[in-house]
Amino acid sequence: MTVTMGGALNTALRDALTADDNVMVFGEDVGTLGGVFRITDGLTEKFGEDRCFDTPLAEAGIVGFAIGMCLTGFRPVVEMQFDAFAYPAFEQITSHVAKMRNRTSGAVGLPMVIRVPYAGGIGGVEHHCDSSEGYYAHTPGLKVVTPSDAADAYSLLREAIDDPDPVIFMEPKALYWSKQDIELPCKRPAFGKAKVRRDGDDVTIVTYGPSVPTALKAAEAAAEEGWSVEVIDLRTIVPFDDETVVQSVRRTGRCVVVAEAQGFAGVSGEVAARVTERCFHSLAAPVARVSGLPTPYPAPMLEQTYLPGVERILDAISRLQWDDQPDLTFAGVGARG
Amino acid sequence: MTVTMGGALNTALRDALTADDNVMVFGEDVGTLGGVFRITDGLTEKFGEDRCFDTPLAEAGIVGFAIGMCLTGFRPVVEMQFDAFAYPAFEQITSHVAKMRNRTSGAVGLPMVIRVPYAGGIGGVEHHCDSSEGYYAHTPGLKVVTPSDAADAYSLLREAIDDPDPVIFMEPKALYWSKQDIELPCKRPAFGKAKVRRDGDDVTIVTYGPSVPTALKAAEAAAEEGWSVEVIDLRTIVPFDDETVVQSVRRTGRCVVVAEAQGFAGVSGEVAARVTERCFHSLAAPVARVSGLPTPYPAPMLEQTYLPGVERILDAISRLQWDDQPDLTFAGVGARG
Amino acid sequence: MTPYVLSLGIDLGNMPGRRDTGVMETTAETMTAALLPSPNPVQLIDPTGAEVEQSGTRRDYSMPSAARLRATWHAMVVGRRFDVQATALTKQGRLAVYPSSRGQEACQVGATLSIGSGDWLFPTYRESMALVTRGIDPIEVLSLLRGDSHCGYDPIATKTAAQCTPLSTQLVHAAGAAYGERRRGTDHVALAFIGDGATSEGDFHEALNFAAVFEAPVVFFVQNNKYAISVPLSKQTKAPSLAYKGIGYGVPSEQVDGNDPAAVLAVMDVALEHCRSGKGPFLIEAHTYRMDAHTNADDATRYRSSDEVTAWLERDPIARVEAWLRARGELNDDMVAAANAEAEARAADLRERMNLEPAVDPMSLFDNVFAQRTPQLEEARAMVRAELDAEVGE
Amino acid sequence: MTPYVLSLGIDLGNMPGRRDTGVMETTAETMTAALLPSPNPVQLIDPTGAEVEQSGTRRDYSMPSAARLRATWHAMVVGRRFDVQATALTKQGRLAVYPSSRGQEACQVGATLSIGSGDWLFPTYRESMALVTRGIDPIEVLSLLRGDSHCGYDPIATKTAAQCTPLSTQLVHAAGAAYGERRRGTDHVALAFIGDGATSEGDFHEALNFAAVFEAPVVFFVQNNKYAISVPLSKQTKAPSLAYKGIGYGVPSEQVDGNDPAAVLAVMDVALEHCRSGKGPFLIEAHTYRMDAHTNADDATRYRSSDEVTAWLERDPIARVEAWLRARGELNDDMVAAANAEAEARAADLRERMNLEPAVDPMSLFDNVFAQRTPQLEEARAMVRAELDAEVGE
Ligand SMILES: Cc1ncc(C[n+]2csc(CCOP(=O)(O)OP(=O)(O)O)c2C)c(N)n1
Ligand SMILES: Cc1ncc(C[n+]2csc(CCOP(=O)(O)OP(=O)(O)O)c2C)c(N)n1
Ligand SMILES: [Mg+2]
Ligand SMILES: [Mg+2]
Repeated sequence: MTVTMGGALNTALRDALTADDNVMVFGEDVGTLGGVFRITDGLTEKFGEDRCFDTPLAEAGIVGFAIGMCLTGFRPVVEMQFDAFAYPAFEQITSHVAKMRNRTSGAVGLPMVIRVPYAGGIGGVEHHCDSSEGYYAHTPGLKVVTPSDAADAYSLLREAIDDPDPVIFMEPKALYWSKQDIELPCKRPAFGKAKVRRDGDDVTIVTYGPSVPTALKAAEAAAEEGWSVEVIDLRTIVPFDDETVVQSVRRTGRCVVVAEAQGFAGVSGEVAARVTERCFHSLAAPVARVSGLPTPYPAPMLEQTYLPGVERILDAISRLQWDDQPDLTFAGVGARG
Repeated sequence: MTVTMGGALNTALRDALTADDNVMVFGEDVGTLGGVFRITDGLTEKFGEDRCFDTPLAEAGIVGFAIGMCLTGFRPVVEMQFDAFAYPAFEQITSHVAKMRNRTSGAVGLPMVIRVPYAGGIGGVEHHCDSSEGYYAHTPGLKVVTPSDAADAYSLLREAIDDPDPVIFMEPKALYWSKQDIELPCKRPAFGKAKVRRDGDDVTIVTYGPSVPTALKAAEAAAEEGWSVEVIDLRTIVPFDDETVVQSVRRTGRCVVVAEAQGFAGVSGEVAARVTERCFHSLAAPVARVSGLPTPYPAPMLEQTYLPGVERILDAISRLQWDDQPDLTFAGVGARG
Repeated sequence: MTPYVLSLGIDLGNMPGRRDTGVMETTAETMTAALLPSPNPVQLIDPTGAEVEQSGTRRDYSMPSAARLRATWHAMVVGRRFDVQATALTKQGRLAVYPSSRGQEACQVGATLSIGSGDWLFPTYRESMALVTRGIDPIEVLSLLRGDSHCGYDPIATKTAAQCTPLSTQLVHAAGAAYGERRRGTDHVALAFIGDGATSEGDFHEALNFAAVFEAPVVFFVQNNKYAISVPLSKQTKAPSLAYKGIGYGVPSEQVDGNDPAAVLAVMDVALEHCRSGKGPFLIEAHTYRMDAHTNADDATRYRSSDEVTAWLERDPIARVEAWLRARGELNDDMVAAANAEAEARAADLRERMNLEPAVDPMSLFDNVFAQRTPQLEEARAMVRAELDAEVGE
Repeated sequence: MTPYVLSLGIDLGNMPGRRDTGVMETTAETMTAALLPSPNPVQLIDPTGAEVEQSGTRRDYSMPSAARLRATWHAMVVGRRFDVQATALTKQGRLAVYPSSRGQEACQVGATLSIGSGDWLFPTYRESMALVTRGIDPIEVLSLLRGDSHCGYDPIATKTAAQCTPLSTQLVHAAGAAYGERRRGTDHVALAFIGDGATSEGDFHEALNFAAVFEAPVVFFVQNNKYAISVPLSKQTKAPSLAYKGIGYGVPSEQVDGNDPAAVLAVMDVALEHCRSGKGPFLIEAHTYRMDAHTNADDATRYRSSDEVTAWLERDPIARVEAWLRARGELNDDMVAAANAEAEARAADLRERMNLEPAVDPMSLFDNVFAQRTPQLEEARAMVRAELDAEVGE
């Protein structure tokens, strides 16, 4: 069956609503309209206004309300309409969602999911294209999950809804329409397990979410130039799968981290740092980073320059000191930002 | 003259209010009370309610109001009462403060300063001890500054107020009462210049803000064990001084990053990644990180276990493969989180 | 200020003859009269073009002059044509997206024409028509939606903030700018637009409170067009009407028929007079309707009936002023034809200019992050420069 | 629901005989009567202990029974003694910090005693006395402020949320929990406390709106103690009084003398009846006064006069009920002595138990971040384990 990522997410919500009466879906425009990306399409029709409903337009309200509902045993799945429109809920997320189990010594768990369509590549206007995963990944107490294909989208969302802890579920909006041939329901590896999307021997690309297809394309192109590139899709940023990443890099000896978010003090820096800590003596060159530029996300007509593309990844691979170059200088490759 | 960091900040505000009529100080309790940490003590008395005033209790309001005032030529210096209480202003900060110059193609600059007392070590209850610098450092368009002594506090705050761009001014609250013998006004190196706080040959500690005194103590202790440790205080996280850091690490060949914030996907990971990118072939061991634990900031009675202390730093130094150890394993040192 | 704030004061002594609750007591009448909106929306011209006799409003509103109404009518004709043209441009792929304000002309044009060039305007993504009315080049207005830049005009030179997408955040900026003007000693005000849905955001609350506390001269203008994308007002609030939110901040408020240009002008006049005389902000709720979908990308048939839309056609803001003006001999066929021709010419000009590809320089990415580029920006810039040079070389 | 929400409806046709503004028109009287607070704070017993004749309130409030008032008085005596003891414990270094609620006994005790054990309570940092009144062990109540854990009691078992520091955030949780109860089909309500200053936060706005829209049975109880740390109410808002914020959400509201326990009980009864009968939330503003500084760490002389504080001594909530009860023969010296003795005994018990060092296990740091530790947590845990073992080894 050919399924889009958006369709898989919709099916996951359907199946979760069917499986557990305590699951509730709400947010802005998720009811009658079915969400601006149609991820909740038809849910109100099928399950009624009680199970999938529109809320007033207030993100802190949505998240805080979900917290309260958890106290009475519900499992809310809320939608933030776009990445930057989750920021009004930042205090509720960092000070309560992330901390509730900890601050109540385990008495209050929050089995809730916050779905965030994120990142760019769809020609959206400002504030509609932020890669905000770094903020959440940096906050202890949040699980941060991001699928890159329909099967993972389904499986990870079901797992997120079943998880006893809050999950920030980051949906790469550029991949909503990406297709895959799968049967649903399906079950993929659990949280904390990365996936090797392509095998290779010379370089390991570590990536996630919206950058996975780009990385795979780059690997394809690199093959033509004689480099055998392994591509690892993290799937969950928190918890992080050190094992899969380290095993690969120790073997290949070279690593490029690819992420659309700006590089400074975010997930790509973390990956580079972790890999180096654990694979130092296996590395033939420093881990390179290919990330978004250290600027606000630009207007649509400039996004192709902004986004880490195949060329930029190939360029990073080519600089991995294949013939013993000296240290990179300031003007060289590496994390910008 | 013996000056505390808090006193130096107060003097900086006084001098800035005197130097430029467009400077305005406002926030919660900064007027009559002089701020809960007394950083604005006496300002209303001296400059009048027009120049330093209390606002309603609403952080998004404070930051957004400051943005509006910039449009009419003012230079607001606002106080967020504690780190976690800046989160309600997160949308205003990320979507407007950081982006305004960019989104208006340079037409609207925001010469404002957001002062944030941050980090722990003072026995504060929950939500009063967050290390939130990573969120801001990850956001393009914000300068992120954090002094570690009174002289820098004065000089950097004056520079922040004069800067044409928004500055997140992170004040390590545990150091408010730290003393220094200096004359004010004073001028220290500009934004983007780190300071070598202690010279050394064997290892470079890169640190900032609240962790600087701890790092210096660790360096002292390490000297007794025969390690000569250089300590670099970043002073400004954005812009970042690659040059000073790289010069030191290329010479010492070993590096420990010390920061109180939790390690995952934050500033300490960035420093480790940058250093490695630029000093790879000079490094005898992977860059080690000593950071806060991957947990919410704990209750006061547990904070000594949480905070990166002298012992933990010494331990990290001792593991820097002084006699050719193999790769660190998962259970070993490195960023926790 | 007005007497109602007295009830906040802390009473230190016992006044003889009244209860002691620690609160200065006052009467409900004083407060409600000063702050609550009229029980029903102010209307001066009804949908048929007939003048409405005034009764029961909390303040006096008077019919604007025929000349002013004609000018407003003219700008609405031009504005609507612009709006329809912009929607058409999305179909031709010349605009990434367009949020139409067709049906809201009385608000967009009426409110905007009421303020002066020294006053500030704080628009949302829906205020393209207001910006055109303000005299900003339509091509600059559409920059954001075409995708060549985040904002095509200079907000300082035009005293018009960049169109704002994060809902209700601009209201707080308006409060700050208006307070700044007050501190500069001018009598300039800020006109801040917001939609019905966005009143649910916390920033709406904080903006009204800050403006009230700092007596900032802001007119908060809520265009209640009944929907926030697909969400109808009945799911947004249980308030009697949105104008009832003002009293909670001590802000006088009014509700107005947002499809009646005369009423919009009249209420704006009262609001501006209030603001300019140093009495702080004013809240207006204009009842109107979004005739088109949320944007061209939206499918409104999913959540509302065409009957509902059709009913609002009869409350057209242009038609009713036109009828009123014609009935008084203030408008004739020639004038209508001339206005239509002008609107058409402007639309044609816009169409033509929008057909040219805008010049966007990738290297501009690195400008205006800060006033001066940091070393990190220089580094990234050098990389992109090299990439572009390599492309050219290929 | 009540008729005032009708004005929100979109009128699809023209009703004969009335103006067409696209809005269902209604009368001001209906709305204001249903939603606005009484013009003056409800008071049943005045500071001297005399009964107050009722007039002009928007709803009927009746004097609670003597037995109930005596129980309330008793809990207030115990509560105040607890509060004074807690302040003393800060001086002995046994508590890191303590925000006293001395002077606010009628609110803390009166509101808390009004709800049942099936109802939810959402306290802030200032509600220690309310939590003790609710029956939570004082030592568990003080955990947060002693510094051994973020919350000493089990919020699920006690149906009492953890004391909340980020201001006004707890109100939204209360709305969600109350809605959850409604969905479960119970008639349990949520009582959510908040201070005057915190009403300025955006979350206050969002909470009231969500509760109203989802008809969540929440009593929002504002303790207007006149200060937010040092900031007086006059700098916080220009509203006639905070209770006037309710109408903007369609939430019926009341203001009450927060130092009159009888009035607090009476208004709570009306609010609870409203909530339990499925009509949605209710907003109460209680005018009271914080007799002590913000916390022991605060210096209140910097921002208020001792005259002001002294004046409020005369409005003591305990004294006035005591006078009322004594005048009616419902209280005598023996009963007062017994209550004082009990309060004293409880304080002594608390003092004693607080002198023991609490056991805090550093290894607990890694528990309860998630239900199960991640590999990253295990790694950090192993490090700390090794450190602790090394210390022991030394
Ligand atoms: C903070 C925030 N949340 C969500 C959105 C997404 N969004 C854009 S427009 C809109 C509806 C706004 O409705 P309303 O305020 O009534 O204005 P209208 O579009 O009707 O003019 C939404 C939800 C946003 N832009 N900002
Ligand atoms: C979001 C947030 N901002 C700031 C603070 C710091 N703070 C703690 S208590 C307080 C004053 C609160 O005043 P009020 O709401 O009147 O309650 P009261 O303390 O008088 O009971 C402030 C500003 C906070 N806790 N949370
Ligand atoms: Mg709308
Ligand atoms: Mg207070």
